Order: sequence, then structure tokens, then C-alpha cells
Amino acid sequence: MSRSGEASHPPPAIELAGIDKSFGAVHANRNIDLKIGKGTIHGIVGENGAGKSTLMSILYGFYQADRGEIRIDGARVDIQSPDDAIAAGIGMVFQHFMLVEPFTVLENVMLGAEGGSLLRKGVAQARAELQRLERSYALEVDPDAVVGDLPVGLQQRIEILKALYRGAETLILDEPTGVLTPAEADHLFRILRQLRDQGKTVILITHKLREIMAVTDEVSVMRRGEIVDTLKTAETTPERLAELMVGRRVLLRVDKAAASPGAAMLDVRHLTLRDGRGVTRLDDISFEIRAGEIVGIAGVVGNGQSELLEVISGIRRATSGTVRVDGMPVDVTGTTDASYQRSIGVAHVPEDRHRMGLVVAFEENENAILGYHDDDAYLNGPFLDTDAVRDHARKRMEQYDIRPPDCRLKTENFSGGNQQKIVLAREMEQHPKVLLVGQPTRGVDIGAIEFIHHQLIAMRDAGASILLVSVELDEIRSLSDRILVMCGGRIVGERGPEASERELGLLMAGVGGPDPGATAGGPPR
Amino acid sequence: ADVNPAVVYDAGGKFDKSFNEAAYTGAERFRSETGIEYRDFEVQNDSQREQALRNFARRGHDPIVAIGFSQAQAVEKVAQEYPDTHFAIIDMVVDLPNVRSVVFKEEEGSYLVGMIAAMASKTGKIGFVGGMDVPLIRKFACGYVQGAKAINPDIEVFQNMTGTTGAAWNDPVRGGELAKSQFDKGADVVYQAAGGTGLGVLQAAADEGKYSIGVDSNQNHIHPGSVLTSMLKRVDNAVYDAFMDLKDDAWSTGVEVMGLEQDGVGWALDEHNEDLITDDMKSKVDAASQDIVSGKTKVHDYMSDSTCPVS
Amino acid sequence: MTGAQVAPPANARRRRASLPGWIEYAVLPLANLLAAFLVSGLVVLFVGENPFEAVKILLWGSLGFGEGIGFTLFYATNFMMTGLAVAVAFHAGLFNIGGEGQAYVGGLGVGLAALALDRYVPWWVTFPVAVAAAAVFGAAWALIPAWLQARRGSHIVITTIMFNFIASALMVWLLVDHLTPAGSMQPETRTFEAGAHLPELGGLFALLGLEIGGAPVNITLFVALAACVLVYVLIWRTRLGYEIRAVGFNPTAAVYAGISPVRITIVAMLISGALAGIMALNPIMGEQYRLQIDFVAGAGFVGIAVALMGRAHPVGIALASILFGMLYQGGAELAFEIPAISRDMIVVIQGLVILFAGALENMFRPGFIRGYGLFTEGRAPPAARAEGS
Amino acid sequence: MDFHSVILVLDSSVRLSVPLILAALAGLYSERSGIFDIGLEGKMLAGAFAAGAAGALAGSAIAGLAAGILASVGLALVHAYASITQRGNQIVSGVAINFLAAGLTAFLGYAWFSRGGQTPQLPASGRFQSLTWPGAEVVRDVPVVGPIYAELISGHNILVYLAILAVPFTWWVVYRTRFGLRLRAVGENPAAVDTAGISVVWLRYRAVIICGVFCGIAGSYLSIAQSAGFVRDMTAGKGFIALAALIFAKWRPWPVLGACLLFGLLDAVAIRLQGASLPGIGEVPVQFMQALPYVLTVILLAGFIGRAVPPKAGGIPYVKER
Ligand SMILES: Nc1ncnc2c1ncn2[C@@H]1O[C@H](COP(=O)(O)OP(=O)(O)OP(=O)(O)O)[C@@H](O)[C@H]1O
Ligand SMILES: Nc1ncnc2c1ncn2[C@@H]1O[C@H](COP(=O)(O)OP(=O)(O)OP(=O)(O)O)[C@@H](O)[C@H]1O
Ligand SMILES: [Mg+2]
Ligand SMILES: [Mg+2]
Repeated sequence: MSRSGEASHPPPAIELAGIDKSFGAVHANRNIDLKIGKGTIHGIVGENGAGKSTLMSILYGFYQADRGEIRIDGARVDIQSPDDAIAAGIGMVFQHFMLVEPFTVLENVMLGAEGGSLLRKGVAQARAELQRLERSYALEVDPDAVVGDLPVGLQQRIEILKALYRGAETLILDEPTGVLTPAEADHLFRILRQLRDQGKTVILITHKLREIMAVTDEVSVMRRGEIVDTLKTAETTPERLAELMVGRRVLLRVDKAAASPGAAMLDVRHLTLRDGRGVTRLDDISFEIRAGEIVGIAGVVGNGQSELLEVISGIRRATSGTVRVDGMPVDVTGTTDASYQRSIGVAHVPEDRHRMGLVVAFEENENAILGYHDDDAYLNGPFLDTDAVRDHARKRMEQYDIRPPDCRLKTENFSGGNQQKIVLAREMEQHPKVLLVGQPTRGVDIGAIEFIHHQLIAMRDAGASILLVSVELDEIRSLSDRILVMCGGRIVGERGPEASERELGLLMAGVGGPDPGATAGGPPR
Repeated sequence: ADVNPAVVYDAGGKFDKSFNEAAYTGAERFRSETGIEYRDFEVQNDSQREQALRNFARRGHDPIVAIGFSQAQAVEKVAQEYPDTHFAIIDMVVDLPNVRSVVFKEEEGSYLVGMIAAMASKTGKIGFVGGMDVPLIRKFACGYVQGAKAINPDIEVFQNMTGTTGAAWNDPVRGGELAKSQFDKGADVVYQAAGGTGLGVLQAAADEGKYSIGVDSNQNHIHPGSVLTSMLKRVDNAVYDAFMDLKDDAWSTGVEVMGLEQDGVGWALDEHNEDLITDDMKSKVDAASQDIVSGKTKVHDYMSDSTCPVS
Repeated sequence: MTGAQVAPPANARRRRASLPGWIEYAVLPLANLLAAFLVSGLVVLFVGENPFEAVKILLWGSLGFGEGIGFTLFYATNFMMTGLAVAVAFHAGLFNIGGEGQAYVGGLGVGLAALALDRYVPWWVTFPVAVAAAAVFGAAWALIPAWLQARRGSHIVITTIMFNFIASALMVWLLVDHLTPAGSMQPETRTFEAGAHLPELGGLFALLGLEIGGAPVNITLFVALAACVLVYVLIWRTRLGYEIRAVGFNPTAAVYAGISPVRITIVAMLISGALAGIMALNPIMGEQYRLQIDFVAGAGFVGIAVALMGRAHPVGIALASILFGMLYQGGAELAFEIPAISRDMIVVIQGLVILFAGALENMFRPGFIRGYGLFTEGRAPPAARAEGS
Repeated sequence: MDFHSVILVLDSSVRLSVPLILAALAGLYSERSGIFDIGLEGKMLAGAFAAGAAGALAGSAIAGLAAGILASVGLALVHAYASITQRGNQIVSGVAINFLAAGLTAFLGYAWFSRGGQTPQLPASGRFQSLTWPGAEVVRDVPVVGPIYAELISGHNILVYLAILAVPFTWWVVYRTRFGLRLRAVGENPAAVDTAGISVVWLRYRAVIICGVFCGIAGSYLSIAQSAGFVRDMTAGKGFIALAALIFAKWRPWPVLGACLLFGLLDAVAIRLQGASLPGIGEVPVQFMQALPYVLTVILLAGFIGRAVPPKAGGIPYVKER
């Protein structure tokens, strides 16, 4: 897509040339060249960890590139800090919002653009300007509301307002829809189109191909720190993009035999959870999983999936409801904890291995028994039987091909995929009756994904009950025997694995058609 | 005899303008008169006392004078380890064959300055600020009150102690606050026996335009015109004598009591306060001195029975 | 518990993998120490004295003769106990600044045990009772901050600081109003009888041909050494230690693993407080034979420096506490020999060690990583870099 | 107690709470920016020493104050370098600074002046003298208003008034200026400040330097206004009481004033209460009064009287690239 020869074209709004960036051992961006035309919506897709956020953070001056240069409207600019980027007309909405929660909307918008060393004058100006922006883009929000109290959708709006308030000509959005319902996402896209039509440039990062196809004019694909191609959206297909993303043809379906479910292993009834602030996180959840069955939970992040896993695994106490494991009642509202749940055969692969599943500062062998460290096999009275622990770890490393095969290595020194395998090996090898799995393939490369998927199917075929939570609808659809959809802490529907992405998406947004299985009370069947 | 004297000051340091400085003055006098050098050491915390004494003894210093009652335990221990070395301790009795214990009749000196305070007071209210609340300091207070009552039986005496730990010797802010609170209650003369804390008392008196009375060393010069007089405790003589006695082979052990009679306590009159002390005051105080020395006036010693007949 | 999770091990682990152990645990601490001493030397120069002379006296005073060695070990005993106390809390992700107060209150236990028994039983009966009492009192003083941290999320750094002051007020009140015999000039208990005098190690050192004179080093030294071993075993060889470290590194993962951070926080602080409390044995029953005001004399804070220098490992702590013992003993000699240098110099050094080994621990690391990288360039990459799946 | 004694106790409370107010406000700037500071005590001590030494040597209160501020800011910069630039542990750095200050002040004081760590008594010119307000003597005998004006309002030194004025000033800075907005923001979410194009490092450095200035004034007050010279360990835990007051006030300027006055009052009462017994309670040990601020703070921290939530980013070094 070299257009350099055609002199008649205006220079691109943004041009990145030879950008290179490493974080210690991780080479996040490799020699990146990218041109983004003025008044276009430019998508950037790529797997987790491909380097998308890093690249945009460099453009925004948040990180400094090790090499390379940035040109804006044809002129080279030196972007040392976000300040420079803002001055150059770039605004960015980060993947993790950059808001000061105890501040009001107005204060957040003003921060860094106060218009003088005293606040009084700036406040009046900002209020007026906010009203104007609200009117022109239908970005309604109460300027005096405290940001921490607002729902994420509104918080994102504030981020956009922040950028526009600073006069951004180019707006970068990093995975803006991860936290939005499809309807909210559609509203966002309308705003983006409107911005483009007013001559602004938009860069949209996502790894959801549907969104790319729906809203962008051009799309660049990143893989392992490189831009592998830039295409006109109209001239490509999701399949082509997916192939570029992972570097080979992808088989999104997993080969598996039909399930032959046995007796109910996990039986959840009327499970309700209210958090410390009194917000209902789980609302009367009922379902069951039978032996030899994988049940997938689909839903937008933050609709209660995490809490569901945490309650069933004993990490969090439910407010009311009952859970039976293999027919035995468990006191999920009182005495149970993670270690009791394990003892009755509930294993848990948590969604976030760094935060929860591993103590990364431990040696690998210590993590290989995390949660099972009170098992007699590893103990000698109050003492740890280190030999037994290490033997056990070595065996698992071999079995799961965890590399490097050194069980005394600190866990933080293993790559993401291998860390995930450490967790999976630990939990699966207990041969649990019930396996709770959250985001099993997040940040894991394609080879490992296949391995993990096969392991899960094998466990199912061996008679385990598996509850699978994933943001990847493809993963849910290809692994699950049944799919439950969660929205707002409730189960809003049940579908078979053949349900279309559109159908599930509508349910996830809470706008699905009436579903007999989802009526409150009875378990879906 | 050959002497190689050493002195261990108490916390507060040798230039504390008070107790330790008196000891320093005595040692300096010995040096300038005899030309014999001495060594000294300022302890900064409790664990150092014993070590310092032992260090001097090990290095062959003799005699070794320890200043202050808090050194008693250390002297007791080290004197036993070095029975051939001569030790002296100020303000405390250590009963060992090689230790001389020098104690003062602070009540007598305090009695005299109590009289002066009562005579100088226009309000009929005077004050006392002590350092750490120990019997020794109550002894000062008791003598002071007795003297004041001898002049004016109706006089009101406010008494405060700065604290109950060693920190009370070194808290001029608190000393100043205590003095201020006494001034606020109407006192116009305050006597301090509080080491470093006392400097705060003297300062407060100077700031408020009231009178103060110094202690141990002559402190009249610190705020001329405000310091009415100072109760002298001749620690300098005690140190000088200890050095000298050994040099002249006149060393004696046992308890040495230094009262008015032995010129061990007294009151200071110099160019800084001569305008404050009238002839009448001076003659009354001198008369009382004589009465005490002759035994006609008995000043009660608080430490003899832990009570004070007046308050 | 976010507030309390700022303990040094969490910091230290950031880029640890990039350096081999011998640099990480030996060269780097030495570099930090060297920096602290260099700055201290400048301070000595600043008051017009010769730093080399000062170092000579310091070394001679602490190691040059029997009594010096005895004193060095006596002080080291204190610091070993308080250092271990700080370290155990570190491993649980807690910063226990309250060692000073816990040792102080531990001393109350020692004092009461001694006062109750010294006239009736020999020392070896009083001794275990006093150890137990010290541990219980010290642990009790750590309990409230621990409970507040665990249950109510109160920042343990702040609460332990507050508890140091409360301990001090409490002990002064008890000593002045209740424990001091009438007529005494000093707020301190009566001197104990032989039944509460711990045996000094003079005889033992004499066997080795060392005359330690009046140095009060006593059998508490063995208690401290035993505590080093026990803490090592506890932290790295027991299930409880595993749980403590898990909570210290990652409380969320600990909950996931069925470990209760509440329980571990409390247990770790109790152990920490008990270790600090036992320190009181050394000065009270080994040196002064009475309970005095402020007998801890900052040893609780020295424990922080010792634990940081010793990287929260018992071996490191033993070495660091001997170093600080040398500083304290040598510093006393130094103050004696060079009047212009007061003992406060060691407080300055202590501050600098905490600064360089603790707060600035990352200052030299990048340099060492770069240097080590240059040195190993071209060789096979270390195992840590092996490619993953 | 009659009215006059009440006034006098309050007067004393004001004098005693001044160093607390200054130090707590110092802590407010630093901690609001996300840099925890348990080194208030050390900076105050260094300030007190430098002020006492310079005041004695130069015979000028202004020179003393300048030296006090300089010394305190010096230590503040050490803290800033360790915790901002080197991203070290802020608690450890604070502990180190307390040790450094305790050691250096005693060491230098001892080496220079040989008075057991004290500085020489200051001449009148080396101290801040109390200012008598116009008409104070005239109205003194007017009932109620008279003593309030003559004792409580008039007759303090300039640093007392400075400390009291520093409270509304701080409120204004924190809530009404751009710097204040950014200060509050950086203590809650430094990344938000960073992405808004503001330098987190420079912002925090400024906050910590201001903290140093205030601590320096607090220390100077102790040695060259409240008393006439420096004494070893002069702060005697006031820095920690100030920290307690800051927490008690939940990091807000006006409540800081209230908490400091309360703690000052406790101290003033403790000084006067020796041996006095309270009706119904009996004799209150002085130590109890001394421990009360700490006990109250612990109770507050326990959440039994309100909840003290520190700035969210406090104590955590801001790390952009791992
Ligand atoms: N601040 C950082 N310090 C160190 N490494 C980082 C940092 N930020 C990102 N990385 C690493 O750089 C690589 C690229 O990360 P980046 O966040 O740019 O990916 P991404 O494409 O945005 O992924 P995702 O879809 O998960 O957001 C990853 O290996 C990541 O772990
Ligand atoms: N903190 C670290 N210290 C040392 N080495 C590290 C560190 N983090 C990662 N590495 C090494 O860098 C390499 C790349 O890490 P990264 O997480 O990017 O792997 P990856 O290519 O994404 O692998 P996977 O697909 O398994 O996730 C790994 O082999 C790992 O051992
Ligand atoms: Mg990203
Ligand atoms: Mg990876």
C-alpha cells in the first residue's frame, strides 16, 4: 500500500516510521511503519499481546520508542510526553480508563487543561464547552457527577469528552468495546462516524473482527509486535483478517465427539450475591452441570461471571442460595472456603493467572501445589516435604510440556502460555469432579490454545463437569455442550452450541427474545 | 601521688550551664592549677555509663569521678571490677571501699533562695519547676518552700515536675510551658531545678518579665536582670577535691556531705543580679545562713523521711 | 490490604531474575553498604576528623580485643531478634515498625517473671518462663495492630508506630507508679537476685582463649541463633511458612489457594511480636538485672535496618546484626577515643544503611544488570530466557 | 476551672499545636500527592537543629528560619529522590530519614557545640519574639472579650500566625488552584495525570518540597520561637502526632487544624494536670494524656469513628514501564 509516489495525495494525518520498542526481554513493537489517512477510521487488530496498546501509547507519548519517528500531517514531530501529543492534536482513550474516581466529571475533563493557575475561570469555560460538545455529539453526561459512581459506559464517554475538550484532531480508542454491551458499542460507533465526518481521524484498536468490519475504513493487522498488513476494510473479509492475525489458517471449530452427560455433578440453585456496597452481583442464578458436560457462560465482562466462579470455588461468600457438588450440599453462604471446595473435588482455573492463579515470585514447584499444599502427599507433619513437591512438579512439567523444564525457576520467568499451563496442569491433574475454568486461553498463543482445548475435551470425556467462562464467543461456541448467557448478574438465556454470534450477542446485551429457560426460578433445561 | 584523673558527665553534656558544667569547671580548675591533664566523657545514653567508667579504669585512669545519681549502678559494678582504682560519685551513695560518695544538702541552699524568692515576690505567689520527679528534686522543692515560708508563712508555692523519665531533664519547651502556667496563676518568681529543661524556665521568665532562680551553676548571667539569683551546688569543689585529694595522698572514701557549712551549697550574688538583691534581703539571707550553720535553724531534708513538712 | 503490601520483598522481586544469586544477595548488599559508609565517611570529614582513623578505631573497638568482641555479640543478640521479627512480618507482606514497642512490652513479661521467681528458683527455671513471658507479652502487643490490619484494613505501619508510643507511655506509667521501689531515684525495678541472672559466656570464650572481661554477652545469644534456624525452617520448610510467603507475595492468590490472609496476618504478626519480645531477655536478665525505662534503646528500629540488609533471610540477618553489633560497640569506642565523634554517628550510619539498602535498593541494580549483561554477552543465555511454548 | 484558666489553657494549646499544624499540613501536601511520609519527625528535627544552630551563629531569626527550611527541604529531596525517582519504598525511606535526622542533629550538635547535643542559647535577635496586638493591654480587663483578645489572639510570635493562616491557604491551594487539582489527582491516579500531559515526577517533587518547607518552619518554631535553642531530640514524637492528626483529619486542611488543636489541648492539659484529679475519674496519669492522641488515631484507623481512607495511589511508586 505504498502511496508515496502519488504526490497529489495530501500527507497522511499520522505516519509512523520504523517504530521499535522493547520492555526488557519483551520486544513489543518491531520496526513499525504505518500511515493513517486524514478523516478516516483506522482499525488495528491483533491478538492479545501483539503490541497494539504499546504502539498507540508511543504515538500518544506515554511510552518513548527506542527507535523510529512520528510525522503528523507530513511534518516530523517529537513526542516526548502526552503533553506533546495533546499539543499535536492527538487524544487517546486508554484500555484502562485514566480517570480520577473521586473527582467530578468536570474536574476530570479539566485536569491538565485548566486554563490558568486558578480554577475558577477554567471551571466556567469547561462547563460551557462541555455543553457544546454534548450538543454536537450527543455525549450526554452530568458535569457534576462523581466519576467513580458512574457506569463504565459513561466513564468512557468522559474519556472521549476529555480528548475532544483538548481539541483532539486524532482520537485513539484502545479496545473501547470490551466493557460495552453491543447496543452501547453501536452508539459509540455512531459517534465515531460522526467525528470522522467532521474531518477528525479515528484509530480504533480491537480484536473483535465484527467491529472492524462494521466501522473502519482501513485496517492494520499486528502480530507479535509487527504490522503484517494494512488493508481497505471494504476489500477484505473477517476470515482473511483472522488468518493474518494468527499467522496461519485458523480452524475455529474443535473436533469433539457428542457429549454423553451423566448425573448432575454441580447443582446451583437461587444463588444470589450482594457486594459490600449492596449492589446485586449475582441475581438468583440456577443451573446444573452433569458429569461429562461442558457448560459455557457467555457475557460481556463484568456481568457476574467472575463472581459466579468465585462463589462456586469458595473464594467469595454468597448472600443466599445453595450449591450441591455430586449431590452433597455445600455451605456457600457460610463456612466453605477455597480449600474445602478443593477437598470435595472442585478445581478452579482462575481468569487472571497473575493476580490469582499463581504467586509469580514462587518457584515453579511451589506454584504446582498452590491450593493443594495442605495435601498429605506434600507434608511431613507441619513441614513441607520438598522432595515430594519437586518430584510432583517435574512430572507435571513433562506431562504438559512446560518449558523450560526447570521446577526451581521462578514462575515470573516463564512465558504467559507456560504459566497458564502450570495452572492448568495443577488443577486438571487433581481429576476434579467439577472444573471451573475462566478465560483459559487469554494471552496464550495458538499452539497452546489447541493443546488447552484438547485437554478440556479430554477431561469432559473422562466424566468431569466443566464450567467455562470466556470472553471469546468462538471459544465458548466451539467447546461448550450448552451455553448460558449472563447479563446484569442473571442468567438470561440458554442456547445450544450452534447458536449464532448475533443471537448470543443480543442476549448478552439483555435484549434477547423471551426464553423459556430463563424465567426466574426453575433451572434451565 | 601520680594521678591520671577522669570525669564522666551525665547526659546534658559538659556545657549544660548547670550541673555538669559545674563539674567541668572544677576539673578545669584542677588542670590550670596543677598542669595535670584529665580526660572526660559525656554519656548520651544509659548503656554508655558503665562502658565509659570501665574504659577509663582499664586505661589506668585514677581517680574517676562520676557525675549524677544515675551513674550509681554503673559505679557500683565497675568499682568492684577495679578495686584498686578510686571512684567518686556525686549525688548518690555507693557503699564500697574504693568509692567516695559526695552528697549535697540542697535543701539548705534551696532554703536560702526560697527566702529570696519570697522577699522578691510582690504577688505572694512563687513557683518551682523540677526536672524528673525523683526524691532528690523534691528535696530541692522542700527546702525552697521552707525558706519561703520562713519569710511569708502565707505564701503560695506552685510546684511542678517536668516528667518522670530522664527526658524530663532535657525538655525546655515543657519547662517553659510549666513556668508560663505558674506565671499565669500569679507567680512572679520561679525556681528551677531541672537541668536543660531549666533553660526553658529561665527563658520564659525573661520573656514574661518575671524573675527566675537558677540552679547548680551560677546562671545569673544567662538573663541578667531576670535571673534573681542561683542556688549554687559546688559540684566543682567536689570534683576538684577528689582530684586534689588523691594527688595529695589525702583520699578518703565514704560519704561526704556538703552543706552550707562546708561551702557545698550557697547562692550567687554577682554583677548581673546585684541590682535585684536589696541590702535587706542580703542581710536576712546571711543571717539565716549563719543560723543553719550553727544549727539554730533546722532545714528538713525530704530524703530523710520522704515527706515535707510544708508545701 | 493494599496499604500494607509495600514491604520490601515485593519491591525486591521486580527484576531479581536478571541477576545471579551471588550478585543479588552478596555483591548488591555490599555495594549498598559501601555507599552508606562512604557517605558516613563524608560526614566524619565534615566535622574535621579522619574517616580512616575512625574506621580503624571502629574495627579495633569491636573486634580488636576480647571485651570488644563480647560487647559486639551482646548487641548483635538484640539486633538478631528484632531483625528476625521484622523479617517474619516482611515475608507476610507486612511492615512491622512496632518492634521497639513489642520488645518494650516483652520486657514487662521478662521483668514480671524475674521479679516473681528470682528469689526462689535457679536461673534455669526462670529462664524458660521469662522467654515464654517475653514472647507472650511481645505477641500480645502486636496482636491489636495485626487484628486491625487483618480485619479492618488499618495501615499496620501507622498503627505499629502509634503502638510504640502507647507502649512507651504504658511502661513509664507502670514503672513509675507501680514497679519502682519507693525512694528510688530511677524508674526501674529492684535489681534481680541470682535466680534471674542469665549465665554470661565468659567461661565459654575463655575455653577459646578469649578474655571478654565485663562484656555482658550471655546465653540469649544462643536463643537468638536458635531463633535464626527456627525462622529459616518456619519460612522455607513448613506449611505455615509457605502460606505466609504466599500471602506476602500475593494475597489474592492466597485466598484462591484457600489460605486466609486474615489468619496469616495475625499469626505472622504474633510470631514477629514474640521474636521482638524475646529480645528483652538480653538486656534485662543478661545485663542490667532489672527492668528500666527505655531499655530497648532503639534496637527495635535497628531491626529494620538489619532485616533490610539481610534481605529478610536468617543468614543475612545474623551477619547484618553482627555488623550492627560492631557498629554499636566500635561506635562506643570511637566516641571514647575521638571526642568530636559522638555515638550518634552510628545512628547516622544506620539511617544511611536503611536508605541505601532499603529505599534506594534499586539504585545500583540497573548498573549491575548492565555490567553483568556486558560480562556474559555472547555466552549461552541463562535458563531464565529459554523460549517458551 | 474558671474562665481565665480556660483561656490560659487554650492559649497554651495554641502554642503547642503550632508545630503539629505545620507538620500535618506538610504531610498533607506530600500524601495528597501519593507520597507517604513518615519522615515528618526527622525533617522537623533537622529544621529545628539547623534553625537553632544558624540562629545562634548568625544571631538572626530570619537566618535561622532560612536554615531550618533549607535543612528540611534537603531531607525532603532525599525522600523525593528515593521514592519518586528511584521508586523505592516510601515507608523505608521515611524511616531512614528519621534516623538520619536524629543522628546528624545530635552528631553535629555535639561536635560543634559540645553541650550534649544542644545549641547555644539564642540571643533575643535570634528568636521570633511575640507580637502584642494593638490595644491588647487596654482591653485586657474587659470581661470575656478582653482575655480572649489579649491572651489568646495577641501575644504570639509570627510563626504562630503563619501556621494558622497556612490552613486556609492550604485549603485554597488544594481546592481552588490548578496545582491543587493536579495534586489531588496525582495522589488518586497518577496515570490519569500522566496521560493528561502533566509530569507526575515534577508534580510530586513539588509536593514533597512544599512538605519540606512546612516541616522546616515547624522545626524552626520549636527551636527559635517556642524556645531559645535546639535540644537533642527536640521533636520528641511531634512528627508522629502530626501524622496522626493528618490521618485523623482524613487528609483535609480544616480538620487538620481541628485535630492539631485537639492534640495540642491534650498536651496543654497534660502539662497542667499533673497530680490533679478529675471529678469522678480520680487521678489521671500524665502518661494517659500523652498516649491519648495515638489511641484516638488507632481507634479512628480501626474505623470505629468514621473511616480514614488515604489517597488511593499513596505509598505505591508510579511505574509506567515494567
Ligand atoms: N509497561 C509494560 N512493561 C513491560 N512490558 C509491557 C508493558 N506493556 C506491555 N508490555 C508487554 O508488551 C507486549 C505488548 O503488549 P501490548 O499491551 O501492547 O499488547 P496488546 O496488543 O495491546 O494486547 P491486548 O490485546 O492484550 O491489549 C506484551 O508482551 C506485554 O506483556
Ligand atoms: N520478567 C522477566 N524476566 C526474565 N525473563 C522474562 C520475563 N518475562 C518474560 N521473560 C521471558 O521472555 C520470553 C518472552 O515472554 P512472553 O511472555 O512475551 O512470551 P510469549 O512469546 O508471549 O510466549 P507465550 O506464547 O507462551 O505467552 C519468555 O521466554 C520469558 O521466559
Ligand atoms: Mg492492549
Ligand atoms: Mg505471551
